Amino acid sequence: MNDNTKLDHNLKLKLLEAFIFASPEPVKFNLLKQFEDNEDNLIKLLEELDLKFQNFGFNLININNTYCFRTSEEVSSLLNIEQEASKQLSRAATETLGIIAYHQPITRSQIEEIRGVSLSKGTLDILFEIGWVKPGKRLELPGRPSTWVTTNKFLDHFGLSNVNQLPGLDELKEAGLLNFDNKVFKDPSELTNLNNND
Amino acid sequence: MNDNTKLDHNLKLKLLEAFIFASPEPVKFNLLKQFEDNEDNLIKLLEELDLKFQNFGFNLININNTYCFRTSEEVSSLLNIEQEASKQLSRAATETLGIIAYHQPITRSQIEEIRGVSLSKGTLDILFEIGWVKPGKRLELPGRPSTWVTTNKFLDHFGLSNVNQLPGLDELKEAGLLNFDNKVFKDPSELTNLNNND
Amino acid sequence: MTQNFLKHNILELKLEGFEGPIDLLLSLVKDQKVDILRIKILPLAEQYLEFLKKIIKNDIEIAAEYLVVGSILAFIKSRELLPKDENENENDEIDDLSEKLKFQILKLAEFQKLSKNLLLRKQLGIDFFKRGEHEIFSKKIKYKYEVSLYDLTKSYAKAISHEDNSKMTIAYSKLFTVEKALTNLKNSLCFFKDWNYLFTFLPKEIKDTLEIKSAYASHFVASLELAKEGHVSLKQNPKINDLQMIKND
Repeated sequence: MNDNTKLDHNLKLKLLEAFIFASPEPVKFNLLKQFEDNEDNLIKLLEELDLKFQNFGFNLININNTYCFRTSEEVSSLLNIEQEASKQLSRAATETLGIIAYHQPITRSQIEEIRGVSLSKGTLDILFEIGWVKPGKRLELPGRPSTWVTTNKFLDHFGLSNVNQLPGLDELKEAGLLNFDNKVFKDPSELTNLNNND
Repeated sequence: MNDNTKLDHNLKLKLLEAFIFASPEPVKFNLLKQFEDNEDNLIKLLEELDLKFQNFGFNLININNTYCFRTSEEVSSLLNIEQEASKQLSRAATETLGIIAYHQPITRSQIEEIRGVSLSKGTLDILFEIGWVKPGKRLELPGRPSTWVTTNKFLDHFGLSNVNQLPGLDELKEAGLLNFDNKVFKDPSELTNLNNND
Repeated sequence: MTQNFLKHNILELKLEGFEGPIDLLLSLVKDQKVDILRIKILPLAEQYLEFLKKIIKNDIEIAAEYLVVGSILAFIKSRELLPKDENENENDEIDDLSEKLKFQILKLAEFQKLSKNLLLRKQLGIDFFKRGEHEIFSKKIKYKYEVSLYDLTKSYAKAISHEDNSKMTIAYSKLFTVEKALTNLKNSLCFFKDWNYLFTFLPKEIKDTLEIKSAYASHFVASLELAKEGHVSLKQNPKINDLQMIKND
């Protein structure tokens, strides 16, 4: 693929669609540069591809700068397919997933603060195992607590391109519900930190 | 799908292509009748579909009266690139990788000490070959043993921006991943004697 | 370690299907069929305490978190029932506490709704699909190892927990930790406005001699820590020789 500048436009489109189509997981933008190393041109090609499949039974989807084909909304409900059995999430796990999604990055003790109860063993574990959450950056606070964030797999699973697409996020922000200043219970990590300083 | 005669032509095409796209194996002709029960019409639709994808990077293929999409010959010969196929990583290799990630830089004998068994020759080789670990600095110890560290490729694969993002021991414990069934822990009642001596 | 151990023991006591005290409060609010933004804390407190009373009869080892919220509500209730003194700024404090509690209820309600809606979304593999087949089209195949971050951390955890089992560990001792003393003092502070002898804050239920001794020591350290942070002031009367503590505003 050294001579990729010589490949004509249509061939590039074909290579892109074939590569994305055959890949088992969403393909990173960077990996697609092998077909067109000029980023602007590559973006244009992908836009063209998006348009080409617009009215198909499956469409080109962009999830956080990764690309894949997914069946279109129009036909999905009419298809009778069982691809993979989904696990039934417990109430605690469902709430925890929601809190992580809307509040990310968030520490374990902040999750506990919102729910008013400590997270039992296994709750985060399940979400981590499914691959919907992963550890994010550590906070620059004493003890450098680790945070949790959602993954691209989570976005893909729920048909979102990025977390800003989560419904109700703006209302949540406006209502001030994403703040932690207003709390009855102290963040348990504050106590631990105190202790560590001893 | 009872009213399938009412479904318009385009929708039928979309359903067919989406169904073939999403099916885990080539789809039998009979199974496609759910979208069009008149066989002659169904054959016409499939011919149309065949034509539609004729000049794409992937085509509709008919094998023994089953239907599927395959990368087109034109493209697959050009896609002379490496393609990824999944493979399982052995338990020993996964454990070793985890130990290197958490303890880096770490020497081979330190890894063995943690695992309690000696490392077979291939284990580090595999991790090195995948590109997830590389030799780090030599330790200023007798024999100047070489250490192992993780690579950027490792971070990339696991979606981390740095190794500090790996969940800490406390998080592992709290997520239920780390079970300290510590048999060495004494029953608190044994301490009564201690108390009486006070 | 000790704290986690306690935490998980407490968690095993399920309170009739409620996921914690705020969850219980929320369901009481929902029972009242009132607008969640117009929660009246007083009737809510009464219902909560009534509920708690019933539970305590059946199970004396009620989860500590329920009791903490219970005591906050009892405090709010008793203050609201007393005639209001204009000069006291305690009323502000009560309002503040009620507001914070309302905010927590509201926040949990919002997140419960959003989480539920999240799972009602169309989901991959159920409502929409990826390509079903795995196709290998290239002659050059590079193996991609399927290890998730979860696999990695899990096997690491496994590797080191057997490491730990093979080592000697210091025996668990029945000591009252500074951490616990801090929590205890912080929780108690809401209810004590005046100067109080530090050691009146010690939990009454400790029987073990060693534990009592350690509780004295840890409460002393904890009080210094709180004073250092500016939460409390300490004084010592040379005649009585006992430390007294007051909450700073």
